[in-house]
Amino acid sequence: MLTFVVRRVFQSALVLLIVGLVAFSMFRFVGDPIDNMLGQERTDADIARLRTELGLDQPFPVQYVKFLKGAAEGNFGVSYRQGRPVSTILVERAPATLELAAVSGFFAITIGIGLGVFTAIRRDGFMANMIMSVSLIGVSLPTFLIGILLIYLFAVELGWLPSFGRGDVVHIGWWSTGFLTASGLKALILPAITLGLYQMTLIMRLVRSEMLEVLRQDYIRFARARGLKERSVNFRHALKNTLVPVITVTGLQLGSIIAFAIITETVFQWPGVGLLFINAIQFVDIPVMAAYLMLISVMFVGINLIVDLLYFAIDPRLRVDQKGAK
Amino acid sequence: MKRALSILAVASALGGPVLAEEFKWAGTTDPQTMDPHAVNSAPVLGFLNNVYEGLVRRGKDMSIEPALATSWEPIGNGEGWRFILREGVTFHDGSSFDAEDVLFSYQRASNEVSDTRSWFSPVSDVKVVDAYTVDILTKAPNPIFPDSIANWMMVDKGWAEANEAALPDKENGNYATLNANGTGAFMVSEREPGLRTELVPHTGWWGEVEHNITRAEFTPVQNPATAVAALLSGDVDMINPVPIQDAERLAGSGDVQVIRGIEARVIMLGMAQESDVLKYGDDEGKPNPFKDARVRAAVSHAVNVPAILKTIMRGNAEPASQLVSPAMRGYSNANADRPAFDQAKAKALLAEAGYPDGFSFGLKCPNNRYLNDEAVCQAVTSMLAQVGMMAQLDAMPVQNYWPELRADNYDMYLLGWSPGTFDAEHPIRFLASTPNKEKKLGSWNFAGYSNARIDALLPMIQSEIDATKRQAMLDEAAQIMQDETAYVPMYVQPLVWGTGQNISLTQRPDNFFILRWVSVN
Amino acid sequence: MTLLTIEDLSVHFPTRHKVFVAVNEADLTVEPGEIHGLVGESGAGKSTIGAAVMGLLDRPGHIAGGTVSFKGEAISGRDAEAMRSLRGAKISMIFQDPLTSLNPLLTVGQQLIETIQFHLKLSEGDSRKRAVELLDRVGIPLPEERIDMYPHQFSGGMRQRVVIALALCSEPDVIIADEPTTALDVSIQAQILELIKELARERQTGVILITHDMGVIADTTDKVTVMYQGAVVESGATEQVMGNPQHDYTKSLIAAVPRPTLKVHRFPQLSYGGRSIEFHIDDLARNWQKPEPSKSGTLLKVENLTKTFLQKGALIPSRRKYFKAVDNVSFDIRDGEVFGVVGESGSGKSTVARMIATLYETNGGKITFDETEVTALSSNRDLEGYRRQIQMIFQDPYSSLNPRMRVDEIIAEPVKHHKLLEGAAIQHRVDELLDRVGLGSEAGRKYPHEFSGGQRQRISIARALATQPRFLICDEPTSALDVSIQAQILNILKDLQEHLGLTMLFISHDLPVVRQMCDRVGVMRQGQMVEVAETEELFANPKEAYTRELLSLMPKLEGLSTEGLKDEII
Amino acid sequence: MSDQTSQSAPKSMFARAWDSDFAYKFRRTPVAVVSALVVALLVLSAVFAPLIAPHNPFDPASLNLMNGFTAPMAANEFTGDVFWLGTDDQGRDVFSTILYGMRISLFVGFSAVLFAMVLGITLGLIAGYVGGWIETIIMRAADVQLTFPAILVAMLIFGVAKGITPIEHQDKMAIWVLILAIGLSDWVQFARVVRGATLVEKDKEYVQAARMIGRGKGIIMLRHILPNVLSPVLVIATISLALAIIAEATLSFLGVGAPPTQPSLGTLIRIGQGFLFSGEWWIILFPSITLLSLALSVNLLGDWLRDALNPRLQ
Repeated sequence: MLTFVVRRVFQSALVLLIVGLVAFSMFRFVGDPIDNMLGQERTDADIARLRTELGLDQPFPVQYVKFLKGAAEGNFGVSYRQGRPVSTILVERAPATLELAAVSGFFAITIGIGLGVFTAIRRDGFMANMIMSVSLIGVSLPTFLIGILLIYLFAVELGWLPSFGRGDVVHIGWWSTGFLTASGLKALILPAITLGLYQMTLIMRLVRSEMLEVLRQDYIRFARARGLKERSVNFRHALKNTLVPVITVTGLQLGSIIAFAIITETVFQWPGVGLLFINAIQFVDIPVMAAYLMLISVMFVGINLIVDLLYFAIDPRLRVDQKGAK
Repeated sequence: MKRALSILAVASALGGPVLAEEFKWAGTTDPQTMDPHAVNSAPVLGFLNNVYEGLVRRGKDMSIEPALATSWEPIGNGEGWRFILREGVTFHDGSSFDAEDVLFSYQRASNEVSDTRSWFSPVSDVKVVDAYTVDILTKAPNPIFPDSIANWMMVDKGWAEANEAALPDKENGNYATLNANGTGAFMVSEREPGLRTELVPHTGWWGEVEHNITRAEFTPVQNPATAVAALLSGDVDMINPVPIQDAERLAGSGDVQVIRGIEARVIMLGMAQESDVLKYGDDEGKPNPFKDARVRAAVSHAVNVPAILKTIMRGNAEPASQLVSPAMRGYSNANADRPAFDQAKAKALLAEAGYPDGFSFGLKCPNNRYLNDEAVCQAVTSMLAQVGMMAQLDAMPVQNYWPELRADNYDMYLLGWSPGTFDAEHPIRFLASTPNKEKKLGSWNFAGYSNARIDALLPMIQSEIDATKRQAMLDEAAQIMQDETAYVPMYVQPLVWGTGQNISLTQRPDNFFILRWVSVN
Repeated sequence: MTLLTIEDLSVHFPTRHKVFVAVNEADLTVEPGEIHGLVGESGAGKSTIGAAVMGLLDRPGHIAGGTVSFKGEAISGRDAEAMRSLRGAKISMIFQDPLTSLNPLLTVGQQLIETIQFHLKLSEGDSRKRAVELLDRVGIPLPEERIDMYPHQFSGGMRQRVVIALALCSEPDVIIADEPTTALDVSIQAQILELIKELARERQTGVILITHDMGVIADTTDKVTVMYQGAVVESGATEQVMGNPQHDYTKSLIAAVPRPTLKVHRFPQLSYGGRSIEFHIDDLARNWQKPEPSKSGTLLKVENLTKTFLQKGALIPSRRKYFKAVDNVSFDIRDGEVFGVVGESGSGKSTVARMIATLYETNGGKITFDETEVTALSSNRDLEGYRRQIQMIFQDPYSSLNPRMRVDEIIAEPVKHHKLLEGAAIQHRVDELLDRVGLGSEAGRKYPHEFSGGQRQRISIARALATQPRFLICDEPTSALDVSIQAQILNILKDLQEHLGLTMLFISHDLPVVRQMCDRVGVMRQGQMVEVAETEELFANPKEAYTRELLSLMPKLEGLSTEGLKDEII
Repeated sequence: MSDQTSQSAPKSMFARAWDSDFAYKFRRTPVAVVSALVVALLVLSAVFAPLIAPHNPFDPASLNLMNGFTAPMAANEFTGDVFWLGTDDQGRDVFSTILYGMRISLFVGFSAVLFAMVLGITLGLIAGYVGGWIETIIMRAADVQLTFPAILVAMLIFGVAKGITPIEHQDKMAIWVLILAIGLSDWVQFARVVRGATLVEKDKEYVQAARMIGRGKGIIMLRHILPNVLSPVLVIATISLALAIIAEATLSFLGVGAPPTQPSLGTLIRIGQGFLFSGEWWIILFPSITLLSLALSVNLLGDWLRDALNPRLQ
């Protein structure tokens, strides 16, 4: 198992390196940061001077190696836009995104699994079919439109929830949390739903189909044949087996929640890393973009690793070596 | 602290004496720095106008009025200007303001690494006469110099040096990037770059307080629909801008008021006049028709500006006939009419120029720079198509747009220009002069428009002190550009702000939001 | 007192076109301590009866008529809650496949304790004690350690014992065992059946043993009920029914069972229900181009054949673990003979066949075919000539035909690949082959799923004959088939050898079948060839201990009627 | 499965298809029938847009800006023209724009899915069948691909394409870049499913039979394995189509979608969301309803397919 973790980490590092290379090579095409950094009365000499200062005149591999060296030391450079170390900015922004992702992930997983189990057990029931059909609306409209509609309904028309932002936050060390204030919690509701809806639908449908698959396995029939209660059969026996394949997909979904947050954060002006990234694109803030992509990759790789380890925890077939009576 | 304030706010809502007036506003762009000399851009300078002050400032009508200088006068025969400084002014940190700070601010703002350097290109020297008198000497007589330094803000020498911010540092940032110490009516109490900036009144401010704000918070909101929703739901008290299409309905809704004005920015079409061939469209590689003034004139007749104003701008904008708006100094009243919308004439002109069947070309356009820029370009595309000029429209985000223009990748393009000096000379210098790197002329003249008479007029305009003679030259320049259709000015961009019903404020044409004119009722 | 009484039970599955009658007015009773066999071919409705009694019918199946009573009390038609109180508590069930009957994520103990607690309302500790006792009773060594293990840590036979322990948790009065030994090796099968017999006797439990295997019925059951197409055709004491069947179906079914003690020339065709087929292998012989017999008389020579599989991968070669599937195996196959290889699962017999078929690469040893050293040929082109002369018939008729290809395409594929014929001649060959194996040429325009298992196996044979090979590898060609279908296929294979002079390698785990089919037999165990001998010699005089053990486990089937066989006995 | 079933004479293709259990199940599921009808209606009206639409919104010369913002079924105050579903800010007939926009959306959707499918199936087949280090490389590449969430991939590709295409072709490339970007972010799931199915199929005896004949790897993969792994691919493809159409809309929101002169449904919604508060509800409502019906129907169809093609759920 240790070998496994080591190998995984090694592979992950490779993945990160490639991600970095790919990402970095692409930035050259996103736009030119110079125009955003100089006012309208700039001269060509100013442009040339700034280019040299930023190292943009150097060949791409040199820039990449420089970036990697810095990144290895946790130094992602200085934001072109804000003139501050990117790492500081990321640390400042990450809590907002992580809290949003956590809440919507929680929402997606709990409701998704709950509804998935429900629709699987009541496979042909009216309610189950309704839920299945209605849930598809969540994946049939673009996220940004859902967000805007929610704002329109709950913030503008009904006035129940704030239309944007994170509300009041409380700082605990470097971490800023919106969990501890009423306005912070209220502000979380709409973005979390917007962000989680899509993942919830996917998880729900996955749980349903896996559960249906499991429910027709022999060991479920055998459990029924032993007269065990439906609830025990459905939850103790079926659900746990359902979760094994669900975990992978859910892990991947959680990763994409953080990426999808870009859109939600833009619509709700949520002060997280996604919004930061969109702004960075707008202003061609290359160091921020690079660091963001690395951050996303690290999270993704981390989640993948956790998912793999979860497998070990949940599935004894992977845990034990060739011991026992074979 | 925030908690305490919100408790206060609750107390006031409960009917106690109105002590705390919180004001929240939203704009599209966060000021990227708090350093007044690092970046010469409207969001930064507009915001910092509330925190820092210059020797002079602009009033509600854009006129120059005394600020940190109480008076100024020309020295000799146009050798420079003498400024008498206001006494008893203190910075936010309590230190006092004097001539040394002016000299320091000059050195800081005119340094090579400062983005504001170009303002001081006419300046030859700055001399401290005494603690409250400063002489600014110019290389040539410069009648509009005081007008050109309204955004030159005073920084405390002691503070800057103590915090190792004697020079702005745009690339790596320094103390002044995040902190501010001005003399203005408000001080920055909290700053989270890109997220929110909180201001509180400067109790030791020298001026007469017109506002009743106890705390103000600025939040950048990019998505226009979100901003409108925030205004409607009362989450913010003011937004800038209101999407033009929403203005009318918001004004009619009763919950909010819409404040409309005309900005200094003129939106125009530029056409490649240097390139020998067309670069885009089906006629790519063929001779460039835009070199012919008749074709350019045909464009100006083919664009139905009234229709654009009526629909896309919803009656909020004014047509433009020249590169500056009527509110600017040096506006040419003699050339106030723009070419009429006349498709027949446009076709005739095209035929005359040898293009009876029109031609195909490429139109580049930003899609997030000016109000409804993309929609305007689309409308222009269809209007030109109706007279046979088939434009292939390529709209892109502004970060990709400028590099394209710099690389001359266009046949026609959309440009907005707001003269930083609020004077008609400014666009001539940047847009109409033959490009010249050494003299730093025509740096935004992507089109490559070139006219010897205009080039000759510019230095004369710059140094002419007599207002009438100067205006005559400006009129001549405007006339030439209109005759040759150097650009096709279309309209002056509108200013549309939205506020809650309980807010009163003053809107200035430069789109600067001046907090000290705001009151919450 | 009769434990379970089934009267006039009908189970219907409404489908699109008609109502499928899975069980038609069946009767059955089970007494305490009695093992009641329920036998029939696939689709006879025997498993459906078990599911109906348990209330586990798959939708849309339902009990359409009749009653099921437990100790005189009707239990069919009760609501789900009432059924559950009986299920598990009074009636238990054992499923066919021990690999899938246990929840892989719970320990054996957790599953046992849960069931015991639920039914017997014991405390956690008592339940555990009882679980250990049960494991001990079903013959699991070291039950106290084993109880905390997961199902995957048990072997197949052990798992089936755990399944039985689980079925016993509630001390049921009736156990329904649905093909409990079908997935197991012969040696283990015997142990499990013995266990079931013991338990029935000891606890006076009534057992319904559902099986297709006549051997199991004859050796284990007290009473037997024979089913055909949903209906009970005959019922009575086992000896009575097996030794003196009254119904035609029972007679022909028993006649089709290969006997370990008798060798037959051909199996009698199952005459009941118009299911006999006409095939004419002899007609094929007319156009068959018989090759020159090999000079030495030996067609295929296998010398020191070895195959290892990677069991556990690792970066460092020395830490990798390998498993020797075939270990230094040698044998010859003479021209025109049928050579059998027998062994239990995992003995390596199929691996040998696949190496000869060039499906696996060898890790050592030589295969020589008619003087050509096959193992020395490396490129596909060099192998073409060899491949044209060998063909294979696979075990599973459902997976051995590509479901997305038309039958004529399937049969024509080897002909086209080897460019043996062109144009209309290909279609002609295909039509002829289909005709000869009794399917008719129009079968070529259909897809495999439109055929039954036996028909598919005949399609496989047609494909194997398409290139007019000299050598045929049959890998358990009948083990997935019902006994009557098996008889058909074995008859065809016998014809192939007789009329076309084909040489065959016949892989099987079923000794009676091997005895019917093979001229010589090799016995394999754990990758090694234990013994090679003439078939009759081997059965009469086994030399090795392992061979003797295998033979002793073989059901003797002595009580079975030989009525329909008499003409064919050699 | 008795012998009798095989005795019936072969029927015509259509009759067999109509008579198949699959078609029967379909006819018996109202949701599936309605969804299929909606999809068919929308696809047909998109394909025949030039014949159905009253205007050609992609022809700039035909537009009259003064027709802008005309409400549905109301006469324009300047021109007196009436439009069924009103007009947008450019004076384009919303109904026509939706039809033409749907063409683009469907084209992008179908092409992107096709691209993802071809790429995913090819790599999945090779990974599953050939195995070894080739498989390792492909599946690692899939991991890296997954690390980049779809919208990021699309945004980056958009940037790169802008950078590397010759300037004179840039205006035409947006659609192709969308296809490439969406396709590239979507191939992994095809590859994973196909690889999984291939691993199962390659051990089946019919594949061994083909190998015994001496069939080459390519033929076995294409002729034998591919047809047998297509069912799950079909399900994924259907759902991917809906996803691709939505993804196109999302990218459009981020400013990297179809150009506004040739708007897709997504671009229309992006443009329309600017008029949400201004009272011109029809500019966003009708394209949104169209997109919703399209995506919802395709999803419902995919859902039904998933259950119908899963032999174990019958």
